[in-house]
Amino acid sequence: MTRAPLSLRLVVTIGALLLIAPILIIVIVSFGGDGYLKFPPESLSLQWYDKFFGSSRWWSSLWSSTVIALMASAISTVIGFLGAYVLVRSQSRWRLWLLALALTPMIVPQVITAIAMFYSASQAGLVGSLLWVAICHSVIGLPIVLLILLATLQNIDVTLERAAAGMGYSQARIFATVVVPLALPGVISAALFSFLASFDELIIALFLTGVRTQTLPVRIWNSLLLEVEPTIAAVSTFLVAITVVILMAEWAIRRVGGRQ
Amino acid sequence: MTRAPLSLRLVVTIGALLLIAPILIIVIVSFGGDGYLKFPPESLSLQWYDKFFGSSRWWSSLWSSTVIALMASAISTVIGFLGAYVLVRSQSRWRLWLLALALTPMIVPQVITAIAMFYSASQAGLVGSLLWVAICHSVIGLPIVLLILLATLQNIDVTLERAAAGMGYSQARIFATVVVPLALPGVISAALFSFLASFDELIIALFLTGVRTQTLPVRIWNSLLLEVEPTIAAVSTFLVAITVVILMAEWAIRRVGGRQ
Amino acid sequence: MNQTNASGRIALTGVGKIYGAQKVVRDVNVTIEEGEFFSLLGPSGSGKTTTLMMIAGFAETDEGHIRLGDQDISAVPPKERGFGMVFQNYALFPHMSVADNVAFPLKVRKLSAAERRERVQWALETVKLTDFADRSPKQLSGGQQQRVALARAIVYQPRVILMDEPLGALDKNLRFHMQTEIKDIQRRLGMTVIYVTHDQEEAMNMSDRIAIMRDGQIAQLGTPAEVYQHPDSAFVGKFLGEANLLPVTATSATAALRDGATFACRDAGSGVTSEPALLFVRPEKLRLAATPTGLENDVAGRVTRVSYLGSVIRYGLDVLGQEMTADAQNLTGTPAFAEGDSLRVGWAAQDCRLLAPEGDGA
Amino acid sequence: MNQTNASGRIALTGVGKIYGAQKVVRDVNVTIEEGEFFSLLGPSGSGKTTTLMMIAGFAETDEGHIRLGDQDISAVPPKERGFGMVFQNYALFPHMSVADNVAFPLKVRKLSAAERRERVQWALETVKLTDFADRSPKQLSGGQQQRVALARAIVYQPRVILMDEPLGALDKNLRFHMQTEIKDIQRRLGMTVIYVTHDQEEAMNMSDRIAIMRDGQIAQLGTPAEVYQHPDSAFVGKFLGEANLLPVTATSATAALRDGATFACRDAGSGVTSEPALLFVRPEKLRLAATPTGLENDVAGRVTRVSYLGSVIRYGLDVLGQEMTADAQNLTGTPAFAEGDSLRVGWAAQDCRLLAPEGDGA
Repeated sequence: MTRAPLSLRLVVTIGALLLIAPILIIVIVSFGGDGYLKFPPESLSLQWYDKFFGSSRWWSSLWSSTVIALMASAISTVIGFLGAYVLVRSQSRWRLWLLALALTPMIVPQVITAIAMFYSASQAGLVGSLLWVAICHSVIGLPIVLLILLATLQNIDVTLERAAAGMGYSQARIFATVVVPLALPGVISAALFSFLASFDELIIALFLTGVRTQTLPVRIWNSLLLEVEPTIAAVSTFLVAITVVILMAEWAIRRVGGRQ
Repeated sequence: MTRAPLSLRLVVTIGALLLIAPILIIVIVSFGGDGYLKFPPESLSLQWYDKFFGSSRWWSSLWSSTVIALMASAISTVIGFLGAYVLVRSQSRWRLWLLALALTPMIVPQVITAIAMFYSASQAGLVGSLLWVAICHSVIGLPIVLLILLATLQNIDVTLERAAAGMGYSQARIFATVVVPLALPGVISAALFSFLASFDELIIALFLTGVRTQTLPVRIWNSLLLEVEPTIAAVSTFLVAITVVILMAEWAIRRVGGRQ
Repeated sequence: MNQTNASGRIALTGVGKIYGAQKVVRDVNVTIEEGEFFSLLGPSGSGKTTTLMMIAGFAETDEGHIRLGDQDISAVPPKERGFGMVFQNYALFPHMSVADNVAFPLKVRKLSAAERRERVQWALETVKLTDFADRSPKQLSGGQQQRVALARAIVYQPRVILMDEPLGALDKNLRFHMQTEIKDIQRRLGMTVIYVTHDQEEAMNMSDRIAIMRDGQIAQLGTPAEVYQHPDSAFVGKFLGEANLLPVTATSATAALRDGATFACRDAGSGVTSEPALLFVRPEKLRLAATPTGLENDVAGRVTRVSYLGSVIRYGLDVLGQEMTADAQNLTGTPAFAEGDSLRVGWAAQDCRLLAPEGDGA
Repeated sequence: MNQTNASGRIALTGVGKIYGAQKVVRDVNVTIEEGEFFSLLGPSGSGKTTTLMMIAGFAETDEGHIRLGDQDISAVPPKERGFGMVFQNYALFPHMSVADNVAFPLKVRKLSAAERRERVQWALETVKLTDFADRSPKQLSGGQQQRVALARAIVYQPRVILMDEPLGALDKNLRFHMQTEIKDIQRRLGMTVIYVTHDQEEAMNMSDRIAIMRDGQIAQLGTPAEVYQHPDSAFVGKFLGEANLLPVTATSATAALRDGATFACRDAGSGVTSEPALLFVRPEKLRLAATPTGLENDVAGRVTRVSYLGSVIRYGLDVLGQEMTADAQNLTGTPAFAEGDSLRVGWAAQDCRLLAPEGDGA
């Protein structure tokens, strides 16, 4: 009973491998030595990475992506932390509505969110502003931040705060000495995930970034329309690598935090 | 201590309202009586909905979206159920790797997944096939299906299965009489969420659908590039409405299931 | 060392708590004297924890007043009440060492570093945990964690310590040991302790007085011996331990009959006169013998069951068609009776009381 | 009605279980007779549940053999062993009514619909739940749910029922009542019951024999009175209840001395001779008196603490510089002694034993 049948386990393993096969193909193709996208490649080289790292256009996109993602992550983590704290400690009925509201960006189709944000931005002349892209991305990141921090704060026993209050601590000091230190691993996770959510986002960035502020996913997209060359495979692999590194960092921090 | 300070609660409420403001604007604009996108509208009418429902192009997109989403939902729910069962009941260490693998579509940037899928599809001549879009969408839906069903199956006490085995039931009969009936609310949730994930998906559909198989989000996108007319607001509102209806159905089923 | 509060006397007058349309605590009146060990005992939902939370200030006092000495503290926030508090789940800060946990309450108080160290040292000595000062709370056993919580509660020497089922998470053997320790510390420091528990043995072992709560009200208030031996109601009688409650017809406050047998009991002061009543007597007060026992109450019975419980042999009896229970200490030569034996069951008049039948309130 | 299995005798020979590098159960040898109520008692991690899971077939038997009657069932899957099983969390199917839960095991057996109905009716009558047949398990109290689980286990009349802490989730008062009911049903149906618990009182109350487990091995095996009154080791003595373990110097298997006082005890058969040893005696066997008690063992002592526990008054004593505990029944006129009183402490030779000091294994 404690073991699933072998046949089932085999099916699941093969299924899981098929899932990542397309991604693996892109990664392999990016190391190809041929002049065009070819799988399997006939020779291996780093030529497309050279092209990627040698191009100032790609570098400026990487820069835009990073700046936007850092701002978006900071905004959604701070707002998400306060929101999650209120939601966890509040007893009233409206907390569920508030939560539903905050999760809407996860639920509404992204095209529509993008159109809505573009429409609002064009009315206010904000198209092309890095800060505005970051704000919109922070909305996209908010649901995941909220979910992570809700789970984190729910695990912080309210009696710890009561104990501190009973000993003479003010609400602000309790926040600084008890709540924030205990929530730290969750806060870091939330910051990393919201960074990724922004860093990898395409549709909203496509609508909102100007020519000079194109993010990496946007430039990949635009390149695809113009020239189907293996540099895109190299950039894609780079993007996947960054994602994997950040996720592994998150996992490592969580493990260390869990051990403490 | 049990209540968050008023100031905090106010900030959070205002923030949440701002979050959905853009969506509300689109919904309001879609009912406008003017000849172009205008907020606030000077008069109200259903003219753009008339245009939407009167157009065979929009209808055929709705049809494509629905067919693809139904297939994708079926595929990911069945595979996700088996996978979640194996993951929940298995004790071994590779289950974590398997889970990480199955969650990759949630983690890898969607542009890149889309490129990878498009590349694989074009090699095999599958571009434009509804079934292939559905399969790719089922990959996108799998992580959410897995997460829902893992939670569901984790709540089904293994001693229930042991009890049945002790009474002389075979594994297959235990599955049919105990596991599936108890997991039903979760299965329905998973099916609805994976339906939505496919129904609302843009990027992969953009790459993989042919002219005749355009889904609703793809047609919204293409229309945006050609003509900026308020019909898009009406279609967007329709898409949001469907999403809300499905989520409310899911919520209702969960409540009934919880009461049983 | 100087004390935080001037007084350790707490008075509750007409205290009540309302959640929605429901009064979860009603009209609680009690004065807890300085240096008293006072327990609130009751089943879950009886309002004992809510009452403690109102005293602590974590729940608002919706009705009545709570006074500390001469000061009305009903509206004073928790951080200004200056009470020590020990929680069931210990509420230790997992990101601090044992010593930092104990020093935590001192950090908001104006003390020199030397005095702070000295106090932490004293508190850890008091709970016998000096060697564990640098450990993380997670490395300690449940009993040790509870001692850290106790040290943290006494370190700033509050006159009053509130304890919310502090031993609820410990296992049986350790529990008795910790009860003894807490009681010893309380006596030595002369603190007022208000203690919430649902464990009747724990309450009786530690307390000077016990308030037994039911449905948000105090059902009975008294010393352990008073409430155990002389309950005012069938509820209190049953809640504090095994109880025989024999349905009888009372002919006065001290006399009753059933099936021709007559019984004499101590006056319960419960006003029972010539009504259907319950004759209350504890199982360990029953004397079993082959021949008449010579006690004021003596009836024929039959053994229906003999249960070997270790330190006690419990006899199930059929007395006048009713089930009764008698507990005999497991001495050499017990069990003296076997299933099916006919015997005499006797008890002294001062060990039984007539109580109102259940459902008649109280 | 016909029985499922031919025999209800279960024999374990050399049974062991290995997890990774650790033997969690080692060399368990015991034969449980048909119709016996047999308990596996021990602290958590002692291997009692693992042993039960091997008997049930949910865990593989890594070493040794398990036999049902003459048949080796070590490798037989659970569904073919035909045992009834009752779990701590009841394991009722929440999507079925009470009657459907009870009928569930019958659906894989070839029975007519009428016979099936009759059996369900019989099982529900046996546990006194006939009126609840159409309810959902969730609508029932914990005790009622446990009765449904019991009905479901007996409905196909297995010769053997395995129970894994079935009363662990119930509160104290209900527990004794359910023990009595389960014991009655077991006797009436003549079933073999193998019962896992960590509650010593529960095991003693219900069992014909008890195996006390420690670190994956059987520490002692015997009737409740044997293991409670004559433990082979300090571990068993302490696990089964309050125990006095006075460090003494043994001069033979039945004689010892400490500080000039001599003690006479029953032979423990534990091979203790002239070594440091522990004198074991239960608190309720101590007789306290102002004058010498006249028992084989009689020493001077002083009362250090009087604890009022309700049915029992527990005295903390200082005897020859050691702490001892004496339990007296709370009879009229107790407590007879107060803190600080000097008195004589006596006990009969047959109530004490000399045991090996702890740490010497077993």
